[in-house]
Order: sequence, then C-alpha cells, then structure tokens
Amino acid sequence: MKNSKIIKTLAQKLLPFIFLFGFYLTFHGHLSPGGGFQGGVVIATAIILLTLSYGIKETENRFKEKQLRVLEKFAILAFIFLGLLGIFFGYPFLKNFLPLGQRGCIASAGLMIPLNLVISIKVAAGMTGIFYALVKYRGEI
Amino acid sequence: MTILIIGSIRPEYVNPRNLDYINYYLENGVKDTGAINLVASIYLDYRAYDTLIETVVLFMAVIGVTFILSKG
Amino acid sequence: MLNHLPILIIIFPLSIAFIILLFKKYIIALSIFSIVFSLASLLKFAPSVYKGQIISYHLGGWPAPLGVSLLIDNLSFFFALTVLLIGMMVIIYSIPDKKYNHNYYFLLLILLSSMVGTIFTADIFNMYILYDLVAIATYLLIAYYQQGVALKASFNYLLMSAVGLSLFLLGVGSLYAMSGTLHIASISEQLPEIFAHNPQIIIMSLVLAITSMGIKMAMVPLHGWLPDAHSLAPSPVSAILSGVVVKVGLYCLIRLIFGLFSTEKILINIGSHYILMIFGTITLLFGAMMAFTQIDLKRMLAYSTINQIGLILIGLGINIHSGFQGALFHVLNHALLKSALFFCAGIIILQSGKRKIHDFAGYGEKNPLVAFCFVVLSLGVIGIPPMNGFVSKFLICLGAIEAGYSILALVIVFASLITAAYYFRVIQIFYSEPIQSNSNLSNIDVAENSLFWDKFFRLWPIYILTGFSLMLGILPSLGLSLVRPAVKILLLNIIK
Amino acid sequence: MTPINISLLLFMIGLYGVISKNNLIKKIIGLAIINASVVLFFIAIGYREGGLAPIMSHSETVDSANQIFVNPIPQALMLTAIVVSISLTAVALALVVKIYSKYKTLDVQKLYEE
Repeated sequence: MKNSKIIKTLAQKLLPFIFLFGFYLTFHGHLSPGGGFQGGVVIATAIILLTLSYGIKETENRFKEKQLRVLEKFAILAFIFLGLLGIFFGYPFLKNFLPLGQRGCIASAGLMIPLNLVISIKVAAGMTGIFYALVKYRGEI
Repeated sequence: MTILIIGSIRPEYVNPRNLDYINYYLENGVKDTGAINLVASIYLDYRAYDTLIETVVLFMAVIGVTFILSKG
Repeated sequence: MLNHLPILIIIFPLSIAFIILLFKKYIIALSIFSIVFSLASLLKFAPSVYKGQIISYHLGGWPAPLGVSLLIDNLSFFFALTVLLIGMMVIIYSIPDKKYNHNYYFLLLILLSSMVGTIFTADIFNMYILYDLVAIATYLLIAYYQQGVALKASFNYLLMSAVGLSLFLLGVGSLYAMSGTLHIASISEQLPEIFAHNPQIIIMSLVLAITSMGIKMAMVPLHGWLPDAHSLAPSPVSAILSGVVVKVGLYCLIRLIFGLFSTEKILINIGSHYILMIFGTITLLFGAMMAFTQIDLKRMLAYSTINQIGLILIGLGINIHSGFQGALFHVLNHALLKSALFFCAGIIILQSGKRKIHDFAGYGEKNPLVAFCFVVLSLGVIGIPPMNGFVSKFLICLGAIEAGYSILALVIVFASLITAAYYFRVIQIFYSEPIQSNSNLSNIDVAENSLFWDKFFRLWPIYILTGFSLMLGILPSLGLSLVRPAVKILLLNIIK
Repeated sequence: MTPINISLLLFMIGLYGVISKNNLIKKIIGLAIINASVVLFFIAIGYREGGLAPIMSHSETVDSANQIFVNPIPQALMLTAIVVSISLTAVALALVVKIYSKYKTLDVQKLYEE
C-alpha cells in the first residue's frame, strides 16, 4: 500500500483540484451552500489524502506542522482583529462595516468574504493539526 | 416505555408569532447583509459572535489533542 | 471606546491568550494585565449598575431579538466580579510553579474569559456555545499533569457534561421552536401564551435545563464527576473549579429559572422552586455524609463543595427575600472560602508530599500561618459567627423559617454539625503530635529553603482571601449591599 | 412518527450507548449519536411544508413572493453545533488514546477497579 505508484500519482494530481474546490466553497460561501468551515475541511482532506498516500514525513516537508500552528493562531487573531476594526470605525463589535455590494456578485456581503477566508484557513490548519497529532502518536503511517 | 413517552410528545410547532421572526430574516436578510445565502448571512453576520466562539472551541480541541498526545 | 467595554471585557483576555501562545514571552505579566484590565473595566460599570441601570450591548449592531446581545445587570455584575476576583488570585498563586507553561496560562485565560462571556450573554444558544468552551478548557486543565487517574477523571467529566450540554441544546431547540427567537427576554415575554397552548413542551425544556445545569453544578444524583475531577486536578485548578466553574452552572440555572421560566402562572403551575428545594436538601445531606467518610484532603474538600451547593439551592428554592439574599451571598462566600481552602491544601500537599489526612499530623507547628488560615477558613465554611459563612447560613435559615419550612432550618443546622465534624477532624490532626516524624521533616526543610518570592506568591492569595472573608464576616452589610440589588432582580421577575 | 420523535428516539439510543456500554470508544460513538440526533431535531423544527433551501435568487424581481423557504436559523445554529461536537469527539478520542497507553485496556470495569 505504501509503495503503490498509482495512489501516489493520483493523490499528487488530485491535490490542486481539491484545493481549488475548497477555495471555491470558501469564496462562494455567501452565494451558494458552503462556507468557511466546509471549504476548510475540504482543504484539510487534501492534506490528509497526501499523508495517507505518502506517509507523514514527506507530507511534513511540504506542510510543516509548526507553520500550520502559527497560521491557525494568526487566523483567530485576524478574526478578532476584523471584529475590533468595527470598533475602530465607530461601529459595534463584528459589525459588517464594508460596503455590501451588488446582490449576487462575488464581491458582495462586506465582511463575509474575509471572515470566510479566515475561518477556512483556521479550520484547514486545525483539522490537519488534529490528524498530525493522532498519526504521530501512533507513529505508523 | 421510552418509546411511548416519546410518541406521546406531540409538538405543534406552528406558532403564529414564531413565523414573524422567521419572515423578518427571509424578507430583509439579503437587504441587511448583502448575501443571498441566508444561512451564511446568519452564520457570519447576525450571529457572528457565535462563530468566533466556535472557532475558538475548535482551536481548543486542536491544542487539547496535541497537548494530551505530546508528552511521554 | 467606552461604550464598547462589555465586549472588550470578554475579548481582551481571549486575544491576550492567543498572543501568549504565539510569542511565549512575558506570559505571567500579560495574563495578569489582561485580567486586571477586565476587572477594572468591570468595576467601571459599578455605579451605573447599582443605580439599577441595565446595560445591554448588541453585537454586530443588530437589535435584541435578531442578533446576539450582551446584558449586564446586577446579577451578572455580581457573578462576573466573583469570577474575575478568584481568577486573579489563581493566576497569582500559580506563578511560582515551574510546571505551568504557556499552555496552562492560555487555558486559564480562555476559561476565565469564556466564563465571563457565559455570564454576560443574553442569548441561550450563545450561552450553550460559551459553556462548551468553559467545559473543554476544564477537561484540559484537569488532565494537565497527565497522570492516569486525572485522565480518567477528565474523561468521566467529559462524558457527563457532553451529555448534559446536549440535553441543554435539546431544551434550547424546543424553546426556539415554540417562540421563534433565542433572546432570553423575548422568549420570556411569549412564554405565558405558549404555556396556555402547549404546556408539556415548556415543562420538558425546564426539566432539560435543570438536568443539564444540575450536571454542571453537581446536584446529587448527577454529581458523579465532581469528586474525582476536583480532587485530582492541580491545586489552583481545583480552586477555580470549586470556587467558580460550579457557580457558573448555578448562574445559568438562576438565569433560566428566574429569568426565562419566570412568569407567575408558570411558576405556580410547575413549581420549579420545589424541585430546587428537594434536590438542594438531598445534595446538602449527601455531600455532608460523603465528606465525612473521606480520608483524602482534597477529596473531602470536593465533597464539601457539593454540600455547600446544596445549601445554595435550598436558599434559592425557598423563594423568599432573605433566602435569595443568603443564597447569593453564600455564592460569594463559598467562592472565597473554598478557593482559599484549596490553595491551603495545595501548599500542605506540596510541603508534605502526601494527600491523606492522617499524614498531616503536627503540621500546625511546622507551618503555623497556613494552618491558622485553614482553621479560619474552615470555621467560615462551617458557619461560626465571626466569619462570613455564618451570615449567609443564618439568612438562609431565617428565610426557611419565614417561609414556613422550619424543618429545613433544622436540616441545615444538622448538616452544619456534620460539616463541623469533618473539618474539626482535620484541624485536630493538624495540631496533634506526629506519630512518627521521619519523612515529613526533610521535605519541609526543602520548602523552607525555597525562594522568598515563591512563598510570597503562594501565601499572599490565601491571606488576601482570608482577609476578605473575615472582613465580610465582621461587616456583613458590605457584602449584602453587593448582593441586595441582585436579589431585587430575582424578586421582580417573580412578582411580574 | 415525525422526524422530531425519531430524533428523540435517536437521542435515547445514544444515551443508552453512553450509559450501558463498557468500551470507551463505544461510549464516544454514543455521544456522536446524541449529537447527530440533536442536529436532526433542529433541522426538523426548521422545516416547513414544501419549503426550499434558504438561498435567494440573484435578481430582486423573482423574489420570495410565492415561494416558501425553510427557516435558516436552525441550520446556521447547527453549523456551530457540529463543529462543537467535532471538537468534543477529538478531545475525547485523544483522552482515550492516552488512557489506553497507560492502562492497556478500554474496558470501564477494569479501568475503575483499581
């Protein structure tokens, strides 16, 4: 299983598409079913697929655990900061202060796109972090 | 017996005033938030504070798993 | 900036926690600074809150039934003050221990800020999610040392409280289905109409809420997690668990019963205060009995917490002014006393290296100040006149007699006697001659040589808390003036 | 049997699993069933007869004049609750892994004998 060429190649080729799908879900969160959490989970699936086919060591060379951790913390701080920006501009906390834009366009709904992006980064990093921790403890894959 | 008890609960979930609140979101949600997906507009605008706490909860889970499994 | 303070009280420690985790520098200074900031900005509300103003803050700018909103009234102010005060002491107490790294302070700050959030929120779903945050932080703090026993206790607590929170969510769902909103005040407005139409759903959600919060605050049939979790956690964590986390469950129960299910007709029909009174009596007696049989010091203190929770529940259940006053005052007193007792137990266990009560023989001579503080604090828990515990117990007894339940007063006195019995047993062992003094001595010598500052940070929280409780005991009007406006809210809801 | 009753039944099944099973992993599975039942409960109370998914049309003219939409709030709440249940499950599994490595058993009876 570990040395299967087909799985390795397929995982490698599928990776950008899964990433693309995840980002599509994230950025269309306010227009269609989906959103930050779902997109983040899909992105995390791509990394988990890579781990399952290549093993933890090679995957860690690409997506380092330490960087993911830092990314995760920055994502939450960015969420809080986006909320606090509302206070700086004189609105309540987490106010949707950006212009709402035209109905049905991607560039609409104000603060929702940055929030979706932040949530998706956070969820992707978090899910991968949980998976890494469990895998490393077992030490098998 | 449990099944009997559960079966005996007959929730009549259509309360006229209940519909008023729902209709507010359905009628004004797009105008208020600019998102045509109303679930997203509630998740990220009306109740964004819940979402913030939820991300913190997920982060706590990550910290917890790595912390519990790290040593020894 | 000033009118955004309610949310900043919650958000500031939260973001400081992440900054601590990110940079891992100036950990203690930052955490103390954030809690002091929260405390100071909370105290800034004191004048307007005591004038009877209700401060509400709408997150995202959406008015009350639409979005989430925060609410600071007398009750939430009082509970938040207790939480932040004890949290501050716990942080100071855990400075000298080198085992506590950035993870510990992160978890502690998250725990404190989420508790304040739970107290301030005016939205039941938000209450659920913040309570979940409190719960997860608690599991991780209990399992902090990663001994096998603590892991088991943490897992046990996780199972029980996860089931309890799911029950709470079910209750939230049925309330939402009936009223169409999640805001506590607007549900409460619609409740009579719904009750006339469909009473069993309301009763179901009341029972679900009482059950879930009963798990959180260890009402007796649901108390199974508490003794393990509170006794096996690190000492400062046990202090914050016993002193404050249990009280947050109590606060949610008060909010739900007296804030949500509080219309006159419903209270008469359901009689929720009878439930509180009966369970309170069982909890009181059971906690006292079980504490009497324990040989582990921290375990005895944990059962004593169950005992005192029962007392508070009785005070709430007798449904009369002085009963409420006593119950709320006892919340503050018990938080002060029990956390200081756990601090003492932490020092005693650290210096002697043992946990069993009969190993502490002769401790009173070796470390007289800590032993003296332990004596004073346990007098407070028993309820002996110069201490604050007496005032609240007396008020609850008075309320019971006024409301016509004289037998309850007798039960409380009886339980106090048992409490006295198990605390005096410990005190007697403290001041008795050690049977064989070989291993204890060397350990204490090591402790004597430890740094001055270590001792300073360990001992001063105990002295401060003891001083507070003595002060509240000698001048009870000081504490009662803190409590009285909050009682007014409970009474108002019932009369309305 | 409405979906609401079925969800309450599922809740009871999950509760039975949590209470009566001896294996810790099975207890966690019971917890997951409980959470799923709560999600089903919320989705059921938000449902309206013949309702569509709460996504509006792109243009304003074809608006909700004669269409019925499902209540969006329970769905948004459930997004939050699902994340919470995921994190609970993750923490519980990590604790179980650690407990197993210390005691070499998952049986509750054996774990609490000592």
